Amino acid sequence: MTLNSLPILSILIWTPIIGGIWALIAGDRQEQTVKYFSFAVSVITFIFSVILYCQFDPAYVGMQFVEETNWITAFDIKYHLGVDGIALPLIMLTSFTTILVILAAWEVIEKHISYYMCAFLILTGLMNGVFVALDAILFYVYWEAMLIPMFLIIGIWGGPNRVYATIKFFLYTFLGSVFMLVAFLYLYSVAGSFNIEALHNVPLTLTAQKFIFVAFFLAFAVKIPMWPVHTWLPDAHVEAPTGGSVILAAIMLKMGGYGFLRFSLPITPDGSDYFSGAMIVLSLIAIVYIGFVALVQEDMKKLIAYSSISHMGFVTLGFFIPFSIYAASNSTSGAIMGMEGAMMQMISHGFISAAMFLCVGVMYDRLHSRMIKDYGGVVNSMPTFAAFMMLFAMANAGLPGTSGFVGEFLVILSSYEASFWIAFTAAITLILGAAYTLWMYKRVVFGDVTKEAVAELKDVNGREAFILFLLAVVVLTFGIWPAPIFEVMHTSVEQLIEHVLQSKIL
Amino acid sequence: MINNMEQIYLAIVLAPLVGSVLAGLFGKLIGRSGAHWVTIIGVAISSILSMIAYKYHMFDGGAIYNQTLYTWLSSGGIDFKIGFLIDPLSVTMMVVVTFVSWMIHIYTIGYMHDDPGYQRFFSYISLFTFAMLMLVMSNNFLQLFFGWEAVGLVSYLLIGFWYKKETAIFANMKAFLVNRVGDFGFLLGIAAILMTFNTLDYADIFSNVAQHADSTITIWGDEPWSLMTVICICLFIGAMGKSAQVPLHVWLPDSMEGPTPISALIHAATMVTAGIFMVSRMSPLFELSETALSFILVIGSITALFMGLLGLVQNDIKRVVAYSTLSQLGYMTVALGASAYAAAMFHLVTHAFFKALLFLGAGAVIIVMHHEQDMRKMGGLYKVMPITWLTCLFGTLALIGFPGTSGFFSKDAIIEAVHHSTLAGSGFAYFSVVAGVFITALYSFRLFFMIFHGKQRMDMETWKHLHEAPAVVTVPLIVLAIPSLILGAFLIGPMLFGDYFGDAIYVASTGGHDVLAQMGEGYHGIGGFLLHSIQHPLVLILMSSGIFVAWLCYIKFPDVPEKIVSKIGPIHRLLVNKYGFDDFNQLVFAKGSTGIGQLLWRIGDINIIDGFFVNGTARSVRVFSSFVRHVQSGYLYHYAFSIIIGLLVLLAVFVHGVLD
Amino acid sequence: MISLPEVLSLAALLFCISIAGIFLNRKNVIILLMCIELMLLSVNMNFIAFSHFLGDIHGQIFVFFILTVAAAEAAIGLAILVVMFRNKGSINVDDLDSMKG
Amino acid sequence: MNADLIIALPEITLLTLACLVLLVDAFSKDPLHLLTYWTTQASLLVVLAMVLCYFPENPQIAFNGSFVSDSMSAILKAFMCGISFVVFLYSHEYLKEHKFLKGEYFVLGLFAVLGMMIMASAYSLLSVYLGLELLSLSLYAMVAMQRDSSAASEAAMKYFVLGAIASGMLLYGISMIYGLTGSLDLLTIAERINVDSANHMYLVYGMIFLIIGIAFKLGAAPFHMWVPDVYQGAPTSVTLFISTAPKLAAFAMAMRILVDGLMPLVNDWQSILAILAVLSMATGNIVAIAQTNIKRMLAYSTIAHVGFLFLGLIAGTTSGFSGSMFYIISYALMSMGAFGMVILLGRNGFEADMLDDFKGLSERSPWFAFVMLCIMFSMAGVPPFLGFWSKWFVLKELVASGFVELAAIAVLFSIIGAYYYLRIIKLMYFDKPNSMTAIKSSKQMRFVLSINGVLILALGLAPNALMSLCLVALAG
Amino acid sequence: MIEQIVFYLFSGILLLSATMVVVMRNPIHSALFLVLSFFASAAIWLLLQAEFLAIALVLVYVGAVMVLFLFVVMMLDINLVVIREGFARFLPVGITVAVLMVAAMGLVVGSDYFLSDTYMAIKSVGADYSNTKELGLTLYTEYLYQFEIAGAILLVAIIAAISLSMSKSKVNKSISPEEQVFVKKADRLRIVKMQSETNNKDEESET
Repeated sequence: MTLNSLPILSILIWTPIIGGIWALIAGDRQEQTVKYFSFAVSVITFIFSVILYCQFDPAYVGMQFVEETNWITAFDIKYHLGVDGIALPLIMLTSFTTILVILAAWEVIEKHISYYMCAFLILTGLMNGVFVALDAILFYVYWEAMLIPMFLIIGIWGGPNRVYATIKFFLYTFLGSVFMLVAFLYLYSVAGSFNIEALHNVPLTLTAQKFIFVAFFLAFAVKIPMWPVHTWLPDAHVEAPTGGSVILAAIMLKMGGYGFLRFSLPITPDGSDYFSGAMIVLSLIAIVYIGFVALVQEDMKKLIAYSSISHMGFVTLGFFIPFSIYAASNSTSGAIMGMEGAMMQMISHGFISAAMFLCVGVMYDRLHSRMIKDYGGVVNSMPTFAAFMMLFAMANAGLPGTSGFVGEFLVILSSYEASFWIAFTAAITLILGAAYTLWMYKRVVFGDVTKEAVAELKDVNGREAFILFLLAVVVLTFGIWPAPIFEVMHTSVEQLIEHVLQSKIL
Repeated sequence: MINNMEQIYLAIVLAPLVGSVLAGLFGKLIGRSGAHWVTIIGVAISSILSMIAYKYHMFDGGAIYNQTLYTWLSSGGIDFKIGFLIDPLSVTMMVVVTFVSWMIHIYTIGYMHDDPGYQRFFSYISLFTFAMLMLVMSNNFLQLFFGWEAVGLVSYLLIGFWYKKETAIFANMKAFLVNRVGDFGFLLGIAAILMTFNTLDYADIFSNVAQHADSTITIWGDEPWSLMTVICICLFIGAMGKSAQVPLHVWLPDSMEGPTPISALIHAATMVTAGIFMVSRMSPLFELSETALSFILVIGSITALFMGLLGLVQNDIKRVVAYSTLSQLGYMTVALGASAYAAAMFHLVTHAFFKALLFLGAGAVIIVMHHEQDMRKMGGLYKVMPITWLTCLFGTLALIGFPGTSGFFSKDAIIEAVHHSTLAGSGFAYFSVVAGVFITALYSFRLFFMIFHGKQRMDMETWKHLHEAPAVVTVPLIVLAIPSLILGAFLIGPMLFGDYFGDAIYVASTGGHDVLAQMGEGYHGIGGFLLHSIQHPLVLILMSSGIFVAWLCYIKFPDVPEKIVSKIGPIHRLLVNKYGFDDFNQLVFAKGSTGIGQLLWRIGDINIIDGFFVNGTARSVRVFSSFVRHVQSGYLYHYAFSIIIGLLVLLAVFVHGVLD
Repeated sequence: MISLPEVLSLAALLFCISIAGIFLNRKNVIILLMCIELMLLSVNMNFIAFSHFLGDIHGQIFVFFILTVAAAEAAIGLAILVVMFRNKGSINVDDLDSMKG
Repeated sequence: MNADLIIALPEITLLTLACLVLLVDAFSKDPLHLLTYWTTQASLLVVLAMVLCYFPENPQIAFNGSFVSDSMSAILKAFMCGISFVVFLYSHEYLKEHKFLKGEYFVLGLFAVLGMMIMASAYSLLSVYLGLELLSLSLYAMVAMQRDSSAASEAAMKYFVLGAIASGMLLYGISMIYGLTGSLDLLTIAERINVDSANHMYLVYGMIFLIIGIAFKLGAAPFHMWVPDVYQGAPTSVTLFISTAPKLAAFAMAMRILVDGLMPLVNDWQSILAILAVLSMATGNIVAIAQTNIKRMLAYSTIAHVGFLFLGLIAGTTSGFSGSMFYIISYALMSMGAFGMVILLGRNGFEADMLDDFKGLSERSPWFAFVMLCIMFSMAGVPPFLGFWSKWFVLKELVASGFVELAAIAVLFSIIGAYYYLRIIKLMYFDKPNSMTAIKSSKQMRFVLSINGVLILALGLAPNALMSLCLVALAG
Repeated sequence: MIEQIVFYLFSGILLLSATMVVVMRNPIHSALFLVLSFFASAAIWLLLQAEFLAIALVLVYVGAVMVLFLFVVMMLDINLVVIREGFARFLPVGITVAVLMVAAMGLVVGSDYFLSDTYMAIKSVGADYSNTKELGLTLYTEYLYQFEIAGAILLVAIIAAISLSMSKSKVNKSISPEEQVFVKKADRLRIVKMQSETNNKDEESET
């Protein structure tokens, strides 16, 4: 059996899920075994995603590694998987992040470690499923099922206000996605199929497109999240255990973005065009408004959560700016740049926010506080950690040479083609992003030690340093040489733009 | 040769980076001396190779090198590349940067001798050298921006080097943020360029620039704006941040919280001149917009005059030098505005040396004074520190533009160039730069006299222990003093009036832009230049009177300043308050944005979105629920009643058609 | 001659009385049971009327079954009543309120 | 005539066996009534086997058109038997624990099953009525069977009175339909209804009464008032019974009357059901939030589910009806599990029917907490559990019939609904237990309940078979 | 004509007695009025040629069911409580709804549609026609199935009634010696710890 004939996408989905179930069965009694086993599973998954990357043909138009099996014959719902240049980086991100999360939990989680591992592994499988599903219903199943482990993760291992946070998280995201389901069902009644690629090509009236767009919008805007449906995120992030925050920020938010690319834009191009102005405005509000809000946060995790929302503003901006660019310049070049920039922003934010949350996690594990005022002068007792955090803070502020810069840069550049003022407003993040990140850094890390607890902090141990080091390498590599990510995206994004800019009004 | 050169350029860039990484990551391993050795060797390699490159380009007639190293990424049909453009402009900068940096590395050994962050410091300054080289050697805007931000980062790190000091970590954040404001404009300028030219490569942009000379863009309403003006002003806003022009200058005085070598290297000699360099580099663009040039002229002259004034009231030795730097940067900017790019570059080069010298001199004083920076507690130091005294004197003379020194040539050239300029605002600019000469002389010698002459105002205990600074400190002083004195005489001819920069700097031949060419008509060698200044003695008179007034006030009648202060109370307060820029920023921007943040968060997020909509919905559902549940009263007749009501409603609607 | 609407109206009136009896009565449950009997009586009236005017015997058959079931229902209803009385010591309708909300 | 008997063989067998059980019980002195119990269970299995053996390829009509055996009825009957089997298994456990184990319970249960089967096969309004009464009378008695419980007798009385009103309404409707069509036979009625004729209004008038009868039985708002009180007051095993198999019968009744009999009036009953559906979903989901008693909460959840069930009927297409059938079967499975959990947690006469009794269940018994988790997520309609597919199915058909707005309203309410299901999960997983008492119950109960939970997950992962079955049931 | 007079007479009695059933305070009076309404109905049924059912109504209902009612009413020692407050408040609404319902139903069933030819198919029967016979014939042939179900219903009613109301006297006074042997102190004596009342009050005031 050669590698080519392996159902590699299924492996990516089911390896972690089955691994997770095994971890659950093994139970808390075999704690060490479970840890090593889970780590092994996550590494194997990552290896498979690397194989996927290697075998991926960037020039090929359309879906690759397609698997198609009947699932629910009664309604022609298929277990239909495939991957293109848009999904591939996200899959890589998912499986990479899982390794970090499992490592991060190593000594920190004391309660029911096997459940914890199980929840995360299953979550990984489901998230991979979201990115590779080519059947709308299959997608929806993965999309919703994912909420369950996350709900439990926040609820069981979260902070003091976890119940409020997790229920809010669940209901909020549930609220969005049910309307997406209705939209799918409507599309089925028009197209007679749940095949996503078929849905891309089904002609729809403008009115229908508008409604479908709104339904999709609810789902994806909540997930990504856009202003003003973002308030679940700070709560969820703050209360979640470190691993939960990492997965939430690094991957779950990306699903909203992925949804826009996979559903909103290609299925309702005219609807998207119609609403693109509003989307741009919302994105800009997210960038500026949330930037200001992040500035005054007193809780580190909340600050990072808000900064995530602000960064996601760039993603949605990049996704919906193409219409204006095309209208202004009549060329797709800027449009492609904007969209690819937004994609890059998603990937990079995955790494950076993961890193930031891990940094907070490192401190939290020691002092059990996330409040900025409880720290100050951490650099004195944790110099190595401070250095890592400096790098990630700078990446968060979008410093060139880190991956955080690439996406913002491209989106701002391309949005200029649409309008000076869009670029102007978006670029404010340069100042705000730096302001809230560095101000936090200043208050937490710099300064003299005034608190006894801070003085007694121990610097990062080998495991933590390894996690942060991995992330640092990735953040720098993609800052200095982001081309590999872009190479796999080009074909898919170009095709998408081409598709999106054509009207498909019935 | 070209291939070899490519390796040389790479080595120039990477040597400091390697040094920095080694010192930074393996600092503990290689120890303190290991750290300074690897970095000094790295930057020495870089410096020597730069000189080789300089020789190759300037003397051996080497062709301009413009090559791509690798493609950073390509998107939407546009390739973003990393590559080098080596021409007279960049190679000059490379030499200046690496040389000054090298000197400062050496000086640091002495200055930072007892600091626990020794390795870290070396790592940072090497990293700075790398970033600055990336900036100047770039052949495109992407890399320029990378270098631009990277030097900003290192500056941030170094200002906050003593991270326990609250003022230092405030200053570094302030520096970064103010710079970011500039970068904000810079990025918009880059975006405009990309939109206009579809590329970020200098060469491609410059070759197409003529096509867009008359393009317009509408930004506000229907008013068409000249595209080039928009681009140039945006780019210049970037330069204002980095080169500390009013009103984005506020970070530079505060940056003196960093160790003195840093003040010398970054905040005087190299980084702050990046803006000057960038505008010179972009001369083909700026030449197309007189509006932008006038803007630059005005901003520069404001900086030159008013920041100099602030130097008069400062008592912190480094702050005086910092304001002097601001003022000198203003001079350079004025030159840029007058299209005398070469003059700006020339002043940049000479300033790099004499200002580094002054800072290091000040640093030497600070070391021996045990990190005392208040001039009011010094005086009479010339007795114990002759070398420092002498080199500082040279530096001061160069700074005030004493005839014959480097500073004389470069500053006089700027004054002359502005005099020739016909752009809007040039009259004001001329007044500013000429008045600036008096002020420069006054504050420079105030500094000099207060430190080295007059009464010894420190306590005797300190006095007893005073001694000359160690060799690692004095050697760089001496090495820097030489070019401070003589470099100008050598460079003025080729740089201003010769073909030194070749095609690297473009000045429009029409519209009276080419002020240097006009000056060149009357230029007859150094002697002629000197003679010219004596024939038109206004500048010299102002300078001498500046020195004289300083002598009167600080040597002869030391109680005069206080009397003056009491006479001009409000003006003095204004100067002490630095025209209120800091207070204004603190009040409006810092307080304002946290205020907005609090407002948006507490009112917008917590109260309206979360409180009213999200939790409000949840709450109203719950309240509604606990209300509705009382309908289920438990009484049979109510239940029966509800059945009947249901029946009645259905009958009414569907049989009797009440609703139709 | 009696006309069909007359009988149907009579049945409807009877139906309304019985229903009104159920939700107006707050005295004791046993009257509720009687109202139910009345309700069934009105339905029977309907059936018999239709059966008569349609000339169709099936309506009467239905009534036959309703009578049967009503008897059974009455038996069970009274049995429950007895159980309830034993538990609560009352058959007051207002006392049937331990579960609500 | 013989052919007729064979067609109705399962019912006849059940009647015979029920009488046999009655006799067995009358002569058995066993305080645990084991013989009664086992003969009951055996009877159900025998009938189940018969239903499956005589699975009708085509609809077969018997007894002068008053009885039909088609695939829908056969499938429903099979589920009724199967579900009742489990219900009795739990009941036996429960009655033993709560010390009112009686043989009559099982006899009445069997008669109730017979009533349900009659309803499923009823092809004339008279059969519908008689089946309904047989079922209802048995249930009234079963609710009151815990004779020393004040709540149970109160519940029984409320159930009885309101049930009688509802059957009065139903009868009144039947009499009107009979008067207007001259027939009690559903097929004949369908033939004789002419929408355009003058009697349309009168038909709708009669139909409204019929629908109230159906809505009452299913527990749709505003005819739902009995549901919470009865669910709470009745012994849990009876609640379990009421909330499962009889719902299938009520669904069958709705299908028979509305689809087989009144299909020509589809446009009218669609709108009526739409109102009831929205009201039910609103009432059920909203009021459930305020509950502290899990039985009562599940009662409101039932009301909400009925709203959803109606959506499939509103679609007005064969596949829409299949959707409703799928919905009601899944609902029965979930409800069975949920009440099974309540029974499992109760012990020694103590009813674990408060929400707080679920606190920290994951610490006490991780496995059953997981089972409950599956059930709750399933009820909330979260994939990959069965409950998602049932919602999905009806919504799909609803949207396909063009009722997109209704679908949107429905999903909106399902979000509100998700809240109180999540609350149970919250109690089980995020809260500390009140006591660490181990859960004690028989092996078979644990086994069956586990199977129940796993089934909800398994059918969620592979719902195809059940879906096809429901599609076939109504297509044939 | 005479038929109509008879019909209206008995209708009047029926409605009146039905109303009395509802409004009487004493359930025994109610029950007796119910009997009266059954009689009146039976009379009307006779007019509608449903002779057997009319007889059955009197026999089964008046003879059996109503007796059962009376029996239960008298067996349960019900004290006749006064109508509680709230009834008066509720009454106007209740009556309005009742009137509305009468209108809603009356408008439909009183319509002329029910005078159409379809409803003129009254069988003219000879003197030898026996309603009972025809009913019986139909019942035992066509309605065999339903008849059997009705049997089952009655069986259920019997079982239910017996099992609900038959009380096996639980109060068994005999003792179980083995239980007595194994009795422990804890089974008999329960020590309850109670806080003194003053403390409680203090706590309350604190909180």
